[in-house]
Amino acid sequence: MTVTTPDRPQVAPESATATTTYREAVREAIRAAMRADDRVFLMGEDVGRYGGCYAVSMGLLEEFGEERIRDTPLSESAFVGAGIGAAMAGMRPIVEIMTVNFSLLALDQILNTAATVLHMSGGLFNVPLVIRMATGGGRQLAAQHSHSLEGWYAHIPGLKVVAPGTVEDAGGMLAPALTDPDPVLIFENALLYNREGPAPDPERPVDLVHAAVRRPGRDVSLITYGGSLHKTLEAAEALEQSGISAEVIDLRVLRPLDTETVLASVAHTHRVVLIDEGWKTGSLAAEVIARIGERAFYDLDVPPARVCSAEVPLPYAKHLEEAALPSVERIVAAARKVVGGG
Amino acid sequence: MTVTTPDRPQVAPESATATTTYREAVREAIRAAMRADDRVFLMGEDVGRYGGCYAVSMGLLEEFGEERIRDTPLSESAFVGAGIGAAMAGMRPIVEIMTVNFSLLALDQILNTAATVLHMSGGLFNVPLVIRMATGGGRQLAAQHSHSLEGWYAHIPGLKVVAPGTVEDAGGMLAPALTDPDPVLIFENALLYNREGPAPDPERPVDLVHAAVRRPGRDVSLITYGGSLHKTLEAAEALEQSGISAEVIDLRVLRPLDTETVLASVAHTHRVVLIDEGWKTGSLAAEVIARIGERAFYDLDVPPARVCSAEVPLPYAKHLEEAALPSVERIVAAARKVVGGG
Amino acid sequence: MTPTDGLTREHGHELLLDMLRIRRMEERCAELYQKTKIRGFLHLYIGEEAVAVGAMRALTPDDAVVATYREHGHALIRGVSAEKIMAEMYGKQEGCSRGRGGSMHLYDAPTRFYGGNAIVGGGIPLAVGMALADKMQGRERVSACFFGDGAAAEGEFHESMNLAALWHLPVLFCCENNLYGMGTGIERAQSETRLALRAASYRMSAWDVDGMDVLAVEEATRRAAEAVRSGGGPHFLEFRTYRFRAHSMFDPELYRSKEEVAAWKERDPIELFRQRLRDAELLTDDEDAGLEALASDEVERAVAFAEAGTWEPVEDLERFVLSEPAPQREVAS
Amino acid sequence: MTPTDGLTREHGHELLLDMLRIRRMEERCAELYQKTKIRGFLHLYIGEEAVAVGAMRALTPDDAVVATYREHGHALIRGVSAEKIMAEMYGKQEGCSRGRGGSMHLYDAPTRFYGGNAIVGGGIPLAVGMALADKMQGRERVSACFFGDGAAAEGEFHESMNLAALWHLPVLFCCENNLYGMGTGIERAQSETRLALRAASYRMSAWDVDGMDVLAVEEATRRAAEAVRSGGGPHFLEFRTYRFRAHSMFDPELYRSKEEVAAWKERDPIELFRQRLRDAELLTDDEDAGLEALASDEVERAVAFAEAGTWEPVEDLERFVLSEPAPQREVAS
Ligand SMILES: Cc1ncc(C[n+]2csc(CCOP(=O)(O)OP(=O)(O)O)c2C)c(N)n1
Ligand SMILES: Cc1ncc(C[n+]2csc(CCOP(=O)(O)OP(=O)(O)O)c2C)c(N)n1
Ligand SMILES: [Mg+2]
Ligand SMILES: [Mg+2]
Repeated sequence: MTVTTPDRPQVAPESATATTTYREAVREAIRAAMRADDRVFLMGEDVGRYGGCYAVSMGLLEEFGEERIRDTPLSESAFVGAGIGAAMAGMRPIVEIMTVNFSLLALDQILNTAATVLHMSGGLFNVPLVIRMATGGGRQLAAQHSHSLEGWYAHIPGLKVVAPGTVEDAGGMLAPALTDPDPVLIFENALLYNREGPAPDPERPVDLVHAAVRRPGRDVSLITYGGSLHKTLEAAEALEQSGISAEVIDLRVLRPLDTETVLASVAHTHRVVLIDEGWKTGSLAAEVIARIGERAFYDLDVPPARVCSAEVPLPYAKHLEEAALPSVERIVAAARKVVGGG
Repeated sequence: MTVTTPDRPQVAPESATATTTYREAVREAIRAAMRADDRVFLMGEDVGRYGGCYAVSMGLLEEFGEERIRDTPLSESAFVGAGIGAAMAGMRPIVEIMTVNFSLLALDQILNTAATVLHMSGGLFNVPLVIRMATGGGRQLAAQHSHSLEGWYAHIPGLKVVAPGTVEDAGGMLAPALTDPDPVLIFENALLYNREGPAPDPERPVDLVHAAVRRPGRDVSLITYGGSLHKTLEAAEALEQSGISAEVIDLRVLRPLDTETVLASVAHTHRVVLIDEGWKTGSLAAEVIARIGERAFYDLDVPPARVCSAEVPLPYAKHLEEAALPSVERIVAAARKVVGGG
Repeated sequence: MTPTDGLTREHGHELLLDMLRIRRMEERCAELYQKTKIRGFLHLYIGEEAVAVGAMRALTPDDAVVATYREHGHALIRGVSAEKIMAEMYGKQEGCSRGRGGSMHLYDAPTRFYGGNAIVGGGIPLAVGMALADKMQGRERVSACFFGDGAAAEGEFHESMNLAALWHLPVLFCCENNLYGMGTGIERAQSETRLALRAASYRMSAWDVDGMDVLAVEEATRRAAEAVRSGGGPHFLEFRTYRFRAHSMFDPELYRSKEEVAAWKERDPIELFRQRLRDAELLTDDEDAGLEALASDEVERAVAFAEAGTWEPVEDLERFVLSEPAPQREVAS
Repeated sequence: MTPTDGLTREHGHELLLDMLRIRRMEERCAELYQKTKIRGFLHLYIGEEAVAVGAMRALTPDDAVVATYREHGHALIRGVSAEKIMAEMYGKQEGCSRGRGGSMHLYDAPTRFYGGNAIVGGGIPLAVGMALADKMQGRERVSACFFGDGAAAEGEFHESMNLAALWHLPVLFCCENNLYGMGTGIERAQSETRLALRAASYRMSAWDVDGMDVLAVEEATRRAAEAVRSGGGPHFLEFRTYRFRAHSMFDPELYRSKEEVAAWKERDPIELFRQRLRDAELLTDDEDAGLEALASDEVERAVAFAEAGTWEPVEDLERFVLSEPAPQREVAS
């Protein structure tokens, strides 16, 4: 898998780095950051003795101790707020929230403080905070553990929002997030933790600016991020079989959006399907369509299409949950329809 | 001002009812509901002795007493959650949250419980709860009191979201919200409280289904809601002067969206400007554009345009705040540009 | 230990049977999880059965129960059938939540069982609101709310405690202090670990109870529930108990020692109570075997029912997001 | 009343002057609000001056201060100039927050003044985090957090208290109990109205202080701050005080009686202290007039500065949403 941006050649040489898992890549990135900078620490529920609810931080307590791998009580608002305060006082906290649904308990701190302090203080105080959380469905965890709200968070000025979809990005995005002077939210789709892929390559650092063209193509642009990236790539493979060349764009950075990469793709495919695990109404997919409408209206030959989650709190039953989420079949069908003339 | 929907004739006769203020209309609607049904009560911070932070409930304590006009401690999550519980146990609570920014403290209860219980219980328990809150900027209250998040709330399945823009709707939407079996969020733009207009007419009850064509027009559809409605109507007047006939659609119900009314308008104007006090990225305006793109692509002659709030936590200084919010001038300019060919 | 004097044979058998019903059902759930019949998160209550069994007996059918994601036992003893519970965990439409909720979201209208809340602390304000409804309507009902020691750190706990105490609402707070919130021991989560003492700081009657002693639980809950019902305001019970199994099915239990677990297992509420019934000559071998058989039969019937259950049609996916024209609404009474 | 024995003339004058500085500045703010020079919400601190004045003296320049929307006094005494404060309220770019914050969001980097938080309770976790940073970096600093009685009902208060006590963090909680949260009296908001007692339930040292007695405030804060600084863990001070004016400029004050307000005004912290200085022969008429003149002059200079201030160019609207290439970041020390 190659990362390309408008700034760089379309196809980068496949690097020979080892493969690892998404989980491991995040863990190594945390480890490296903590070794490099003693202001960095990890704080959240069960990140220490338990090893993290998704085992991301397993083993870090042993290396860094209780002060820096800091288990918190069940107090989402206070420990996120404490992360903000610690960041303002010179630390570089990584705050882990177990699951995106629980982050709603801390949304006051995230929106009303982290995202606004720099502005309210006229530029005096920035908040160099990183918040990581698991997101997404597909594990039959039902309506209080499964949502995909990263696109929704991307509405909030003052935040940066990223959704690593590959192992490389999972590992590579933490370092730039930690050096970013502003709050960065990293959404890790929980279904990806076991996924294997090339490990992050220090020679190819990622930025928090550019979308990535994951697969070049001519006939249709499939634009996606996070948990839907691999489904989309699979769909692109399937389309290839039937002679449709799909370009796959991984947005990666949900705020600020890299509109240029999107527009460049649409300019040569003239057809677009958005794939987004968020609920359809008010999805990030809608925003991308709006931007294409505003800025590339005449490039588009047929109506844009969206493959999003059904507008239901996710159900437990497997067949219902599957039906609610974007699937390879639905992506293929949408792309075919769009290529067939919309 | 007339309310029309696709189901009804385009121009309803101007009724002869008295005028009143938006604030008064909400108050009278609460009063009427409380007289009619002893399960209805009002609960929130300072709704009682203080009379409501925007004086909406002034005088109600005297009529209904402390049990039913219930002052709460500063505990947004618990009193919203208690509203949910009371609704599930047979009451018809109206919960007031002072300002939309504070509602983030209760978002866990709103999204993870109110919006999901019906689904998680397989249809067993519905939540007939009404939550009212003030929203919007323009009063120099700065970044923790001024946002316009109603369009953002419209992302959440399981909720109904309404934004009365007229005095009639302010008064008329409470009754259907209270008889609705599901949670309804009513967003009252705080700048509207002093606005005068025709009082709600019992002969013309409003529903929580239809958008309203507030002004018919031929050349461009101006689609808006809530706090931007009157600016948009003013802009339409100004456009009229220069020979541009603008149709003004008031979405009114932000979830579920009345897409048909929007599409019907676009089908005859072929041009569209969205006016939305929310931040632009991920705005409800984006969703409307996406729906038009998906379903009325060939109706649109030129790129759609958006007039939204600048993507900043709202600043205090008047000139900056004004520059951040949609204005009549910006709406007029956008409409002219669209009519001029985009 | 509460003395068994005055305990009738029948009562003793019922308590033992109820604890066995939970234990056997959950042991079976664990197996079914391995067989991937049950999926998602599964939180077992094994070790804590005395709490749900003792506490539920003090409630009347009119009362409301709000529980957590570790609520199989509460649902079962409250009167939700094992069949419906098991079918729910299978994701079948015959389940008590139609298969939409799963293990963490059991619901039941006739028994006023309001979940199944998987946001830690999220159910507590609901119980406050139900109690408020009762108070406003002049109904003498109790709203009982179960939650863990970990939940007591959440803001929603604090706000709810204050609200209930301030408004003198008929809420019974049942805190299941099993010493851990997931992998975090209470002494690493609470600055004051005596939760009853914390509760008392809201000017609420509060006391702690041996949660491994089903009779103690029953007696304490009865006392508290009666006080609540008769207008005594909210009460708080801290049940000291212990979870014998992992937090969920994915937990390697790195945070506690085998010795600690073994020591608590010595106080298995079922074994303790069984022994006391025997010591008091209230239980024979045959009776014991009979109770075990009843519990096992119920589980088998439940599994058979779940196996025979059907999948809700995919076309119905978008149902129950908003109410349907004639909603099944709980009747206010 | 704390005895004035041992109080030096200079110290006494400084305290009186500081209280006068707040009072006169805010009286002027109220006028300017009527003249629409100041807009938005304006919350006056009049009546509560002894708290900020006494408490700030116990802090060192290194310490951090987090306050609320009722923070003009805290900012001024902490060392933010009246000019910058006034310009901020005018919305001028010479204001301490460049005119972007207004009355509710005063900020200042050199004095470590972190707002200016207008979400009730929202600032409390920040102070906890700052204290955590200090503890982790081995710095002997105090993070002082001011908030009202109303805030104590918020979940964020509870979570923060627990966290600070559990982690033994150097936070000084300064609760300004003025008996009302907007129009809601404390007895209608808190089941336990003795907030120091509530705080103690987190196993945190806590005591209450006469917030109308500037010497008592200073002494208590000094004691508490020293304990915090020297590793004694978080401390909680409940300052009993009273707001003489309306909650904000829009408040008809229906919720309290004129008599109640009048009775409290008898305990005006400025008048009380002035009288005590006179009784102790530490203040002459001339000196008093001199202090008043100093306070008035400062206000006039501030108003002139604000009037002369300039508007930030509209083109800069979107600045300070994200940091600029070379951000003015607080240096960790
Ligand atoms: C708000 C929230 N935060 C975190 C979680 C993840 N989580 C599920 S159960 C649990 C432990 C809760 O501990 P406790 O309240 O003591 O209940 P127990 O599991 O011991 O019965 C955690 C952290 C959650 N479900 N909700
Ligand atoms: C979370 C939140 N809820 C409500 C408000 C509105 N509000 C502003 S000040 C205030 C009263 C706060 O009372 P208290 O904490 O006692 O402080 P005081 O104003 O008395 O100094 C309220 C309700 C708010 N700003 N934030
Ligand atoms: Mg526990
Ligand atoms: Mg107060």
